[in-house]
Amino acid sequence: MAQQESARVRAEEEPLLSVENLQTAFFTDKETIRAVDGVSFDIRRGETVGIVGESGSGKSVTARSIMGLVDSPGRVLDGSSIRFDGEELTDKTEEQYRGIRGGEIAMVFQDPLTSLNPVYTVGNQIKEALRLHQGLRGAAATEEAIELLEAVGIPDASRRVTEYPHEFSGGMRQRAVIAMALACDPELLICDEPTTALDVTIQAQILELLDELQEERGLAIMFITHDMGVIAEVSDRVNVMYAGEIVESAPVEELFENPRHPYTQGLLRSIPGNQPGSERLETIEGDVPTPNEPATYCRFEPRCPKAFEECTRVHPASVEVNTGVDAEDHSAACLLYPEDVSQAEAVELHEQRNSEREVSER
Amino acid sequence: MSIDPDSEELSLRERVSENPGPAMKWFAGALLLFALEAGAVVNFVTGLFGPGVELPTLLSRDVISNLGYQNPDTGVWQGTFMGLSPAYAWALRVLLIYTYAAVCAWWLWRGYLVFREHYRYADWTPRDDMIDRLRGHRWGQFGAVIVFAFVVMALFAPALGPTTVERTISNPYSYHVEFYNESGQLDNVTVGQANLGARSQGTPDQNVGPMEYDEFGRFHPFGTMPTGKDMFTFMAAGARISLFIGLVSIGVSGLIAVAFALLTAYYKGLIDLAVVIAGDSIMSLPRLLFVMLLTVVLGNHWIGEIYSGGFLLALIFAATGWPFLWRAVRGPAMQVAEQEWIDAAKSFGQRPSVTMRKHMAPYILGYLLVYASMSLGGIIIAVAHISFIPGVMIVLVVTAFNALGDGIRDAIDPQSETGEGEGAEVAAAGGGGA
Amino acid sequence: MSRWRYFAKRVLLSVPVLVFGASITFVVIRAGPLDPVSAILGPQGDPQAYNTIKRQLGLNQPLWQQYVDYMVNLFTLNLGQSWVQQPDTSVYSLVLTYAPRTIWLGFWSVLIALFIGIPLGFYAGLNPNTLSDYTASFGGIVWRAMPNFWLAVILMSVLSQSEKFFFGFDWQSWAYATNVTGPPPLDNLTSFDGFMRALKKIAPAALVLGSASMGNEMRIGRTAVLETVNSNFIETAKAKGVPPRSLVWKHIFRNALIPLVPIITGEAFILIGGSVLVETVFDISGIGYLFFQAVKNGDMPLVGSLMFIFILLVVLINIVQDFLYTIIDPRVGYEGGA
Amino acid sequence: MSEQVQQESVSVATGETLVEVNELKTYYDEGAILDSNPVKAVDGVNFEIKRGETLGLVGESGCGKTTLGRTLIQLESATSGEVLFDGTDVTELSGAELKNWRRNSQMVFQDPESSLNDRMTVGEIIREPLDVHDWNDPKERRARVRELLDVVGLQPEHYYRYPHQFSGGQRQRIGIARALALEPEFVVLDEPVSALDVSVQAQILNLLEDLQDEFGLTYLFIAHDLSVVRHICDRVAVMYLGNVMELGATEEIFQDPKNPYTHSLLSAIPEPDPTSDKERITLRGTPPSPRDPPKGCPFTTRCPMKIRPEKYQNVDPDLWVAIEVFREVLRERSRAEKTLTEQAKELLGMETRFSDIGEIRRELFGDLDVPREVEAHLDRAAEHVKNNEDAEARKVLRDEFGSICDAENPANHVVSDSGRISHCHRHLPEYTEPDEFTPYTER
Repeated sequence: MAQQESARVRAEEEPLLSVENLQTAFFTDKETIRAVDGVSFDIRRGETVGIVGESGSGKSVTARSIMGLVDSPGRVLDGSSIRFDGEELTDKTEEQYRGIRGGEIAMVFQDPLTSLNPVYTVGNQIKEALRLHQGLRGAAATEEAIELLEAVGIPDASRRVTEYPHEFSGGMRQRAVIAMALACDPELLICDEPTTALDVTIQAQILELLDELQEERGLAIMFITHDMGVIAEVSDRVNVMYAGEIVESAPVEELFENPRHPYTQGLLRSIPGNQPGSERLETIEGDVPTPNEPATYCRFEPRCPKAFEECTRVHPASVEVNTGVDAEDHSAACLLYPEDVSQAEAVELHEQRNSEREVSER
Repeated sequence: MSIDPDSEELSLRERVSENPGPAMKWFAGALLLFALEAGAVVNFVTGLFGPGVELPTLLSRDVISNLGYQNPDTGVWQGTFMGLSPAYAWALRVLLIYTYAAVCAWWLWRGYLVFREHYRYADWTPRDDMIDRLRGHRWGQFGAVIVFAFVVMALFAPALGPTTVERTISNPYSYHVEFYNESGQLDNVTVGQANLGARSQGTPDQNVGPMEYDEFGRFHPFGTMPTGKDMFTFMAAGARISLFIGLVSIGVSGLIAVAFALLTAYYKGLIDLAVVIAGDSIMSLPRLLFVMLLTVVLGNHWIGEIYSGGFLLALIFAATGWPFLWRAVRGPAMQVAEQEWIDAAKSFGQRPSVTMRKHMAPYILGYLLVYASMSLGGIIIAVAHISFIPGVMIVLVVTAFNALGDGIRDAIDPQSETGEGEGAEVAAAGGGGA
Repeated sequence: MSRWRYFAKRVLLSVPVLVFGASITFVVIRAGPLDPVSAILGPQGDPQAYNTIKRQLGLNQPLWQQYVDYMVNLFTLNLGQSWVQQPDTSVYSLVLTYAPRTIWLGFWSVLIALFIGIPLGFYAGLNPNTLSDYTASFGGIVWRAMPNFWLAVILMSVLSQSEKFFFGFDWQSWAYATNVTGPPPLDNLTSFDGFMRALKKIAPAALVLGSASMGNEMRIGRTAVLETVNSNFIETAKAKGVPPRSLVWKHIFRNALIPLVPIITGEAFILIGGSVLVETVFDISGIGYLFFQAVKNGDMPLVGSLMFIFILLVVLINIVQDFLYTIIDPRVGYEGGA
Repeated sequence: MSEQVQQESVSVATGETLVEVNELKTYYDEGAILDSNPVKAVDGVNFEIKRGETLGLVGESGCGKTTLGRTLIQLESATSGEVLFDGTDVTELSGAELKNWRRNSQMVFQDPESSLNDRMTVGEIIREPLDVHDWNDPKERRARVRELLDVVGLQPEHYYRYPHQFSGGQRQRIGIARALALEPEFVVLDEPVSALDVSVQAQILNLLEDLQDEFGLTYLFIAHDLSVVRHICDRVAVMYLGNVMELGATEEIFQDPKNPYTHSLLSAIPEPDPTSDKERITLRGTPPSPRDPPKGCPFTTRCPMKIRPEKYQNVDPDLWVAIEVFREVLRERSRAEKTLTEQAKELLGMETRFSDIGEIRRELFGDLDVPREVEAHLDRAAEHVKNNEDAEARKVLRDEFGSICDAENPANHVVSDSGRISHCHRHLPEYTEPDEFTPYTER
């Protein structure tokens, strides 16, 4: 994960996945929950992009929107754009989408116990993916499935391939799910909290495995987690989500060294053991709100220690924050920025950006 | 109810005495409503142990009588309430009874609202949400309305029928009917004879259909049976018996089921195994055949005398039915027993009996209500095999009990059946004609 | 614990159930006021003959000894002879005469329930909140609410005058001439004609008997499908691009079948009890009818033995149920040793 | 809430022992009808907790830490051993004595969703322990509940609210208030923050520290999140498979772990610092089943520093790993469920997927240069496997490649001046100390 190198590559290459103003809302009788509200980010080949946030911040819905797996009453709203390898995914029919799912974008879910069908053997489920996207059947498929299991570090694979998911331990199960995701040699792997349900030593195994696989196969990985430690370890670039929006985005070292958004700052400071010398933990008072109306204000304002009057009135747009070398790569959605102008000017800039965005959406 | 945070918690009685107004108003209304029917209650209670004590009751058949005869020349009815025709007199009585029942139900609801507004500290409880969900549940409401109508029919059976069971079914030859015969004379025959003349054979010349009079000037809202007895009276009496049997048997078996469910979920291990074996053994007896066997075997026992064997039947159903209910609530009971709040109660030394009653039972009772409602339908069917009620009504009532059960389940546990709710609601509203 | 050890445990558990069930039956028929001697003698038997017969039947022995004899006989499958119903006929031969009709009836009613109820339920579950779902769900509820005997009477009267209701279609003469009522001809099942004839004869009764189970299976099937559709592994399958058809047939179907197993087998023993009414209405002298008569006549050994056979059947069905579980659901008996 | 909280330290232990645990064992499923192989959740544990201190109990899921916590407050009954509370063995208590003792020790549960009965008001929930022990009169109880609400940072008007109306963090506060109602001396905190988001977690941890200072509480803090433990605990016990592997002062352990397991566990925690380049030991495989723990040291199947027999000291590390994996595979196979047909085939001496040993040998040893001596033993083991004699195969391998780690459960060695103990054979004088030993995988 050499950061300098990846930064250079970023500048040159077209992104593999480009998400632009993604909005996904759930329509219930009582309210409309804007689970993902105007999210934009890119993922380049061979890169790991982390998405971090607390529960309810919209991380998983973002992943499902990219996979085209948002079920009723949820819907990806018009004006959202997801471009994968130059193709627009939001226009695809269900059938066209199916060729991409599993074939070019694969996904690993949080809970390895429930994400495998309990009544079929692990081998059967891997072979299903092989048949769907590579047309492999019979002995050839079995052979390939065994090789995949070996590739994800499951010993005695030729026996394991005939076993049922419940006969696997948690870590092994997650390896099997990863093997299934890799079956069709995808270009992008979306990992939705793949290690949250696992113990640390097993988590370490899985992270190591993903790292190896990425290197071997040149995978792009979108890694969703709420654990700052994990994100620091795996990602090249980090997007911080809060209440359906990306509030800060930066290369990983830059973000941890120099967090600019008050939420990111609070998040990092509230990790126990991260502030040597201070006995009491810093906290963010209050709870994460449910985004159920269009944002005309800053959603973090009620919990923000740096909030000022305009925060309740102006929705912050994502702006570059000036921090030396990687300046062009670090952005945050906060009225405090840009720092080099006065606060009033900064607020004005945000207002202007919002109205521009509204115009372009029309 | 707004409260001063420092005020002390009072018992309900103290809260009422502190602010007696609303409670007293409600209570006065309740007393008034009860007074209207006090005579019937006394009659029923005493009737369980012998001939019932007769007290004047407002909504009784004596006050609004539909028995009389029509003068063929003038067309005037004699003997009926205010000279109305028997059909209207009967309809008036039915209307009054149902109005009365509806008012009572509404008054109870009012009582709950009064309590909520004036005497409850919490401004929100989980129960409020349940009630809200039930109020938005069309399918459940359809069930509730039919069940309500059925229960009222059973409760007021003697007053609702155009005639009485005693007159037309039990002792038809001890009672007389007066009517003007073909020659225009006032004639007098026994009810039994009249019944013979009012038989429904399904042929146009020998049939008394719904909403028709027979030739003795008697009105039959649902027509007569092939024996000539009044169908409606018969049905209302059947409703009463089957509801009685159903409630008693479900009550008893529900009690057994809950007790066992709590014990087995709390203690697990050997007790659970023992109850499983006992329950499986009873379930392995073919139920209907076993009920028949028991009915025959115990038929002459003194217990068979109570409520003309109805009580016995109820007990038999309870004895053979509890394992089914127990099976149904065992799962939820086991689930509740796994909750950490049970451990918390153990950890500060709460007695097992209190833990079961306070922390487990409320969760099971909801489910019990659901299954009880549904199996009540089953018992009504089973009793109908053995005694009597016509088919269409059973289908309607059983469907309604199921609908009510669905409604309660969705109310207590909105996640229980994914995607149910709306679907069935619309279907029922359309198909059920509610 | 392996699946098969779990299965063995279940089988073992059925032994006390059998013992306990038989004991309850004994208590009910022997300790109650049932009096077979009077039934044999008729109302005017003299006390002398009464006592003789009582001794002959072994009814003067202490109750515990009667109990031991009874249990030993049952468990050695020595089912004895009828006393009253058809004196001196062995229970075996009575069962052999009456049971096949009931089995034929039960078999078809289970099939009807299975092949109509489950597909309908699955269909409704896969298309939730559509018009067809509402129709099927509501139909299922109402269908389940219909009392068997009432349905039987209606069906019987409709079919016996079918030409009036179905524009001249006459059920009784259609394909094979049959009456609506009466026992099915089971003596010639191996030939196609004989088979069809027996099938047509039993069809109305089987339809009635299967009705309640059909409604149940439909509703449970619908719920099971809905629950499976919402589980994580379905999402995983979608994420790997599984098309809807194999999603349904491979991933949903088998999982949704698991909660249906106890329902299906559960229906089977409701049929055992329910058959007596249908048998009465359609005049099929089956085993339910035999039991009913035996109870009325106080025929102790026949009642006891029939009851034991029923219990045995139910226990067997339970074992079959556990066997099916063990087959369909690989997780059975597994407690996560790792 | 409590302004007078002293900032000087987490808490100061008095040096007086409050809880002492001796050779404690808690097994499940004993005497089950067909299964006499119990889960050895806690398998011989010794430690003591000083008055006023926070002892952390860490370990991966299934290591027995929660069972241990529950046994300490008598929610589970111990199979053997003793739990001395102020000198009284509480495993022997029953009836009124037990109930009376329960006032002294309370528990805060993991899941704020499930630990509060949601049909009761917050007031009733917190009051229940007071009611059970007939604490003063009802009026004072209500006042006490309001006071407790205040102590844990909630409002008095929350008394008549229901748990539904609160967020996860607030619910956990209610659970803490309930635990404190009877003024216990000892509180078992069973993963109190693991279900909470980071920002809320910090609030609860601060609260717990404040309460300890205010009321002089003694905590047993159970957690799997090591950074939380490092923050809040004075001493830490690291558990693995029912055993305490290492026990000592928190900072000592975190800075300089002595036990190989602690070492691996700590190195596995991802640090929220992308620039850190700490070396990581990734453990192989998963912990064995607590129904069937290994015969020697509990950690032997995964230990990266396992002692080798003298003659194999210098074997190629990859080959050694392959041998260990091979043993693990055989071990795993003996646990796997065999179908009826497979059992039948075995009886008839036919091939099954279990007897296919060639594949796995190719997989493991295919690319390696296997010395003839090793090869010979592998051949012998493979022969046994082919004949469906798994136990023999395992014995052959254990005899040849095993060491003291496979044979004996290690003693608890005192490894520092502060009295830290570690459960590892490497502390014996004849072996290299774990912290001086470079794991085979790192060579």
